[in-house]
Amino acid sequence: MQKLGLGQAVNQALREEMHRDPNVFIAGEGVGVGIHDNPVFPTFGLLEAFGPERVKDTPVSEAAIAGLAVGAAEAGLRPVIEIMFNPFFTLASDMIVNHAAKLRYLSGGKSSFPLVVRIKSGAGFGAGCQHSHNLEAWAAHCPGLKVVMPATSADAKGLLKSAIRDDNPVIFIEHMGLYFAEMPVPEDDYLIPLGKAEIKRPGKDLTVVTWSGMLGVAMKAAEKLSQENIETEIVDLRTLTPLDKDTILASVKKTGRLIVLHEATRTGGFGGEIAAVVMEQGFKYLKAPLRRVTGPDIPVPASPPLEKFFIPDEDNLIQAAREIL
Amino acid sequence: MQKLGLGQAVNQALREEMHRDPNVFIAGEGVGVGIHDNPVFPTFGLLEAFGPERVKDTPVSEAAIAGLAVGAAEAGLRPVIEIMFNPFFTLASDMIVNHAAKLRYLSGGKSSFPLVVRIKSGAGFGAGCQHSHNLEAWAAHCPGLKVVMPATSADAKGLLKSAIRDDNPVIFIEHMGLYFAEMPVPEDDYLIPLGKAEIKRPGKDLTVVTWSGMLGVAMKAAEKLSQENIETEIVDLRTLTPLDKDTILASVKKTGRLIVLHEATRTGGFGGEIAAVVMEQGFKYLKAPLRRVTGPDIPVPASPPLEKFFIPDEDNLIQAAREIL
Amino acid sequence: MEVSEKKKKEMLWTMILSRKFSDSLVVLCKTEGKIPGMMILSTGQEAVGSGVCAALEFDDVIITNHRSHHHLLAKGADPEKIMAEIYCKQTGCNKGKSGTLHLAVPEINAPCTSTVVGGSLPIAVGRAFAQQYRKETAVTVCFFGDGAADEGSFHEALNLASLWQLPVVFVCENNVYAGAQRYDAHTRVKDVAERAKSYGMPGVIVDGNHAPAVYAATLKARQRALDGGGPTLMECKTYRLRGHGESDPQHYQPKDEIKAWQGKNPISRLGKELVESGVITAAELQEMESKAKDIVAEAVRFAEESPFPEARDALEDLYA
Amino acid sequence: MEVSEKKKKEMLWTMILSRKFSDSLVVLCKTEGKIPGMMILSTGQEAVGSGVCAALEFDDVIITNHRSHHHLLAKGADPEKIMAEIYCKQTGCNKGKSGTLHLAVPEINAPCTSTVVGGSLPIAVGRAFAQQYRKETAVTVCFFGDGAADEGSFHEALNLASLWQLPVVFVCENNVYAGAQRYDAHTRVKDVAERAKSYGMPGVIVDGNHAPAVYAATLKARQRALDGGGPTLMECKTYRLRGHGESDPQHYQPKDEIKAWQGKNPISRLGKELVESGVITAAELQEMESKAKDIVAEAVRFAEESPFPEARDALEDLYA
Ligand SMILES: Cc1ncc(C[n+]2csc(CCOP(=O)(O)OP(=O)(O)O)c2C)c(N)n1
Ligand SMILES: Cc1ncc(C[n+]2csc(CCOP(=O)(O)OP(=O)(O)O)c2C)c(N)n1
Ligand SMILES: [Mg+2]
Ligand SMILES: [Mg+2]
Repeated sequence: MQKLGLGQAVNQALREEMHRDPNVFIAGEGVGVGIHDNPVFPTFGLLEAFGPERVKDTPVSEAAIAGLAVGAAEAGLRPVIEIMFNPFFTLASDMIVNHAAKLRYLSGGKSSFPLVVRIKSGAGFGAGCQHSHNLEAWAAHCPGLKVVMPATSADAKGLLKSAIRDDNPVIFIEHMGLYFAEMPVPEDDYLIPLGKAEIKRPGKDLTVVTWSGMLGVAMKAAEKLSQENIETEIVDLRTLTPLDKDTILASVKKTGRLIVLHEATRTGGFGGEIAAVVMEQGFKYLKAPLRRVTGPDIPVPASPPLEKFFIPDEDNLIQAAREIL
Repeated sequence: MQKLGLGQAVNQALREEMHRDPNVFIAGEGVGVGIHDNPVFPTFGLLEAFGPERVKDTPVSEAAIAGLAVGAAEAGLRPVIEIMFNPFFTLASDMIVNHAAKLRYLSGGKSSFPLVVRIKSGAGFGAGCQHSHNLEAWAAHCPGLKVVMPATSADAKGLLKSAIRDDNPVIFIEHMGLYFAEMPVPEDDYLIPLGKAEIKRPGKDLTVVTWSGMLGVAMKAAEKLSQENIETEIVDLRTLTPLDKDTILASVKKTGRLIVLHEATRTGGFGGEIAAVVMEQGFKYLKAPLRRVTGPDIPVPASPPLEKFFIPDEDNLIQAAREIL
Repeated sequence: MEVSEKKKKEMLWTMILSRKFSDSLVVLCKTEGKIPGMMILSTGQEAVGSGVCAALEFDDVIITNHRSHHHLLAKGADPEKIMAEIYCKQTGCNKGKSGTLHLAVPEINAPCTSTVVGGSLPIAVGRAFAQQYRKETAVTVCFFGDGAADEGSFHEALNLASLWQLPVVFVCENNVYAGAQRYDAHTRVKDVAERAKSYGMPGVIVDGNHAPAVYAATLKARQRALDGGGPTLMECKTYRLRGHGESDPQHYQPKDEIKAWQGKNPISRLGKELVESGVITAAELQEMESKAKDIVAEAVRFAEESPFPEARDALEDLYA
Repeated sequence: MEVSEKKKKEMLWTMILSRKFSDSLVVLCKTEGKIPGMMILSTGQEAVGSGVCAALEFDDVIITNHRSHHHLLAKGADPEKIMAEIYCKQTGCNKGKSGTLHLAVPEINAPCTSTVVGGSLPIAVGRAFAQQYRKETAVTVCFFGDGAADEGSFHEALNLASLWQLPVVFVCENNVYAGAQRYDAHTRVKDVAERAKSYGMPGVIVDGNHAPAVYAATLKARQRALDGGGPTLMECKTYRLRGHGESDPQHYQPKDEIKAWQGKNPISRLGKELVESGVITAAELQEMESKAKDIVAEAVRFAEESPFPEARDALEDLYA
């Protein structure tokens, strides 16, 4: 099977969908001619392949980019826009939250807004907190949106293709750390349904629910724990909303122990939602307290030792596991 | 004791603080001359009392209003700005989240940003989802901010005065439904520390954690449950961040049963955070599953029966209580 | 430009209908329990909706704002459906989800209303982009107020629309107030139209109380857009005769100012013109008035007799 | 305007220092493991930072953006402290919290940098408001790029600053590119300065590669602000000689364009002028260069020898 970084998998999904459906177009800052002339990035080569009518470089105007998507989607096009870094979601958030997410409801179901907002996200680049700020919990708190966060290149391809074909606004968050890791990706017209988590590793002693860049951390920790005969089941959410409660609950039923792992800061993070769902619907399965392993409640600092401290790692996860085993 | 609506209590706090400290000024859309010439609203009469130098009516420019506060606060002034309705927080969110909340950290602790963002919030006005959308969970997920949501007029006065004197950016969310309910308010220089919850009703059978407009619903339900000898303890958070975990945990330790009640939509709401904290630190106290009583995962609809369906009421709370008792 | 008699009559009619509609709401919204929410009316600004929409074809799209009734009625919205929506009834054009503030009428190509000030502009850019992308013979009109022209979204939208030469007409209804703030208390630019230069697009100032003038300017801007000449910023100078909303006592609006603008009433002005020039008779004018009254009364009856939606309908219509 | 010899020498000096600073970073940032994050340099644009800051007093405030090094050095930032911050060291001006992108140097009245494009503008409005509120004899300068002039925040900030006649000077560094996008690919307005009219404020176009011209224009704008005349929009025409950041291969920048602008190097231009007019000797110029080199080398040494912050220091400095 071909091996691709997550950005390349996104690129392939975009290419395939643009070939399939002339209503799909992409827009954003540098999605055509960008400052990186590098095939690891998601929109590489699309301008050459599809021309300037369908690959729209925009001014630095996040509200207009998002509004472009809202209006064009209402007309039946399928825009895929890019927000360069997650903190700039703020600037597009009125259009996305008050408009893309609400206008169908406000129309009484008459109009649809089939658009995708791709967001580059994640800490680990030394760029600091105005470039690194994981805000998936914001989008996941907005009815009307779907929120997708792939952790592998294959998932990225399959989920993005589904997102583009979905008739609702989908927030598709890419962890940039995954652009540089080559992973197998199916070559065909590969689709993964939105709203389905995947058990990325089966286990009986402990459930770790995670998503996006943290899957790798979970896998490494699980490997280590396995050497002590502790078998970790890893649930990769893939889609935050709609949330696949069944898969989470089935796993907790099996293991009785739950850790939620995410890179975003702890307080108010989406880990709380997982906790609440399990406490509501899986209380009787639980044998031990919950642990959340997350970024601390600080902005992402620039300095390498500080940033490393910010990002949850295997040791943090293993320590949390020991506390509840 | 004087009886005031929550807006009037806010008004009194603003007046007192503006008298006390010449660095305090207010700015926003219609905070001077507004479309309501009505003393129940928070900024009524302040222009007449303090003049146009300190009561600044602004254009409809939420980003500029928030930036005004950030820059002025850095200089040592104490701005209190108003966001007219909670959904428009989106338009100010870059300035608040990427700047007010982060710039002190980015300066290595050299600068401070003592500002208050007052936000009018809450459903119940038939205005629909572009005016009613409770987004406190967004602010509570942002390190660097404090989030205050008073449920009584007295708390509003005491907390706003503390917020204005706090050296950090504080998001102060007012439920407009409380503007019209007269409640006793201390006449003196009344201060309530940020970060302290209050037991608004003691009980031994069940803990309800709530805040803002939902306190009234909790109190009414508790009254009814009490007639069946079920004694509900009501924890009014008052401040979402920093969160008063001790008060929550002490209550759950006593009752063993927890309901979180908030008006915001369920998924990703701040109820998840309470669930996670209790599951992490109070697991052994719990005798029953959690219940969340919240707005459903939809935008706030305009039509009265639909909006009523959206807003949690006593019956929803009582039903949830019965499920876990 | 010579405006045809037919068009003039059409505009007079939609203005009259719109005014009757507003007038009835003035009373109804004060009747306890009838209509929930804020009531924002366009009394005095009817020439803008009527003049603009008279210049549009059915396929042309309008994106409107919180003060939308006159736009929608002029574009051809069914008075019963929108009245029922204003009443938040199940039979309303949006099944009660929207209420008066966010009326969405896709069936007449008025697919959304944004009550976020400035929200209509970026969406209009996207809608016009779709027209360009598909090479449609149609334009998008975006309505917004003078206050909205101070929002960042105005700036971003106009820049992008001009950059890509999108077929959009930005119609700023300068009614002298944004909420309680007079125009000159929210900006120092004398005319909003001046801002067009910042984006390399034409800016035109139009007498917003004269429907034929609005019509002519729109026709020109529309043709320019269809010819690939890109967007136009049209500033229609008009006046908000009532408060921002019906609960606004207008304490900040000088009484003589209101009075002066009442004298420039766009409806009596065009009505008089058409009667004096013999296009219609005084009797015909009266007939139009009474017909509009009947239509509005019928719409009110329809709305009042319609049921509210069921509570659990709230859960419908969110996801496709 | 006659610019004093002292000022000219001062500007030449801060430009030379700034260029040496950038030049060393060009190399250092490519040395594995030395400097984390993106490296964004102002090579070629030094006349803007130097010319503007030469016109300012210590109490005047600057708010800058992602391309900040030349602004900060010209305003008087300690090269060691900012170099150490660029290295993300504990001794950096922000203890490693900021890194190269958000340098905050309140001790020289450069209290914050926003790397959110357009973010500097509303904050500058607030800072200038404080100066007006306190009746200070000081102004705020806001630096931003041509790309930032398309953000909504630009529009809102300029409108508010003009409305309240705040003492702020908006300095747009038009370096022909916003990321990989040429100026004429992101807007249709010929000059950013033209946009000033939208807010009723003066807009001036300045040769951004000639420090004395920038200085003179700033002095005038500053005086106007101090006199209560409100803000000015100054567009400095310059050019980004290097890529957006150091990892940008500049594949989209025509080679001959770069070459042509290299010929307009603001440093050699002013250096030559001063030598030719006898203000300094060629030897003095050389001395300035080598002194700057030494200062930068010393700053690099300081940064390299400084320790990183401790991991748990990450938890400090968030709340007051
Ligand atoms: C983003 C945003 N801010 C504030 C408001 C509250 N608001 C509603 S209408 C209005 C005034 C708008 O003035 P203008 O654009 O001139 O339109 P007009 O009401 O005069 O038709 C304001 C401030 C809003 N709806 N949206
Ligand atoms: C809001 C926002 N959008 C996008 C970016 C990514 N970005 C960083 S610099 C830049 C280009 C800015 O161009 P300009 O304002 O001309 O400044 P220059 O880099 O040329 O100095 C972009 C798009 C950002 N930092 N902030
Ligand atoms: Mg107006
Ligand atoms: Mg530039």
